[in-house]
Amino acid sequence: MLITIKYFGQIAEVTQKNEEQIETSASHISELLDALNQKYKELKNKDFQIAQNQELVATETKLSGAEIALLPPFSGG
Amino acid sequence: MLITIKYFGQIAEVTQKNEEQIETSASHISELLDALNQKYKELKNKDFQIAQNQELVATETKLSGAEIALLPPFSGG
Amino acid sequence: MTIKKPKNVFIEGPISSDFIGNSIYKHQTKTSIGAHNIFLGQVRSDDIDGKKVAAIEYTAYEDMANQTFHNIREAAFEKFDLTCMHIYHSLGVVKAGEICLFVFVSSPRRKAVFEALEFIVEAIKADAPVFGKEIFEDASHQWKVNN
Amino acid sequence: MTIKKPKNVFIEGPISSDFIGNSIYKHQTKTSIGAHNIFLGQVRSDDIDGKKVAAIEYTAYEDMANQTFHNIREAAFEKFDLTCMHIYHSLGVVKAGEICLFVFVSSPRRKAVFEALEFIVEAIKADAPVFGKEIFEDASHQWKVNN
Repeated sequence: MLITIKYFGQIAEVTQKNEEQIETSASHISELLDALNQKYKELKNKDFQIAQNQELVATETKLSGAEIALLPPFSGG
Repeated sequence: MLITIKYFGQIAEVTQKNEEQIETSASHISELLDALNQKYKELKNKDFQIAQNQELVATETKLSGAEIALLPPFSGG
Repeated sequence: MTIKKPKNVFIEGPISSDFIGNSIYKHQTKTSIGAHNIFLGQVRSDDIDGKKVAAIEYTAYEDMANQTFHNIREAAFEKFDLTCMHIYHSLGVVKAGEICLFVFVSSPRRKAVFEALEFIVEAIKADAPVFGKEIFEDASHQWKVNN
Repeated sequence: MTIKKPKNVFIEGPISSDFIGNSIYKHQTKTSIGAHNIFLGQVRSDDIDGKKVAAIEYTAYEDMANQTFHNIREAAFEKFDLTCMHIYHSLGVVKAGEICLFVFVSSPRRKAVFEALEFIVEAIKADAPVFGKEIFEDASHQWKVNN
């Protein structure tokens, strides 16, 4: 499955990009995260939430979305 | 004692004036009020508070002030 | 502590949106501020027994009211961590849709402004000797009562 | 009930005092309104380990954030008796002293605006995927965290 992953704020500083497309066979968010932690070693030191198709989800959630986002702590306003 | 009495809002509508000076021998606010109730019959149907030298006072208070005001319900803002 | 003389909070006629915008602008040099909270009282065109309110005419016991506003101001600075506070109230005729009360508080943090603004507005409504005469479209009137 | 498409709440750069004044002006035709309450978030020049914040650069997950703002808006209209509500948030660089958040609620009565405004501002801070990078005067930076 081809998915788009978006990175924001200090997560984008770690990945050095705002967005990428990856081909994955992961069935759950947690598996996808394992792959990303492999790719970006600094990621495990960072605090973030995950959105799937613009909804916050837990890592046990099934990977179903075309768009995954890694969101550091919100600091609007 | 010569005192200035100020009237506001609907009280001024009853007295038909905003201010007057009266000579009184009243020793307490209540006595002064009796005199005003005599002079302005409609006054007893009205709801108001009394300020003496710009401080709200009870009718049992001693008349000491040079400036008495009859204040209908506040409706600022 | 220095004793401050009460300021005059009264403005003749309605408070304009330009005046409010300009007041906001003037606070942009105060870079310790993180949060502003503004209350605006606007004259409502209430419908009472088939008659519409066209305007409110405000009068006040001005000296006493300015002292009351001063006391409210001092109490708010005492209770809350505020950087600035401004209060303006109209006198005279303010038409429906126009603004008659402008309260502006600023603080490093938002918690303080929420608490302070409500405290100040409620105190003004309860304690300031200001009197509003609601003038209907047919020129008759009634005296406003705060709830 | 019709389904409303999320509006775009984002503005490029700071929110000007003219924009705010003009927004207030536009509400003067709505004569059922008795009370407005406005929250403004202003960039604070915090001093952190001897370095001063010169600006905050905002980014957002825009589509998700607009949906979040939309949901907050719907929830507020559901909970409180509001006539109007407007939310604007900056993107990009906002310098210390400039305004980055403008929330404006209006109602016939003041109780509703006090409750609604605090609800909305707290929900924005907690739920909107917006990210602030605090840029110091020496061009170094740190990521802002809401409290």
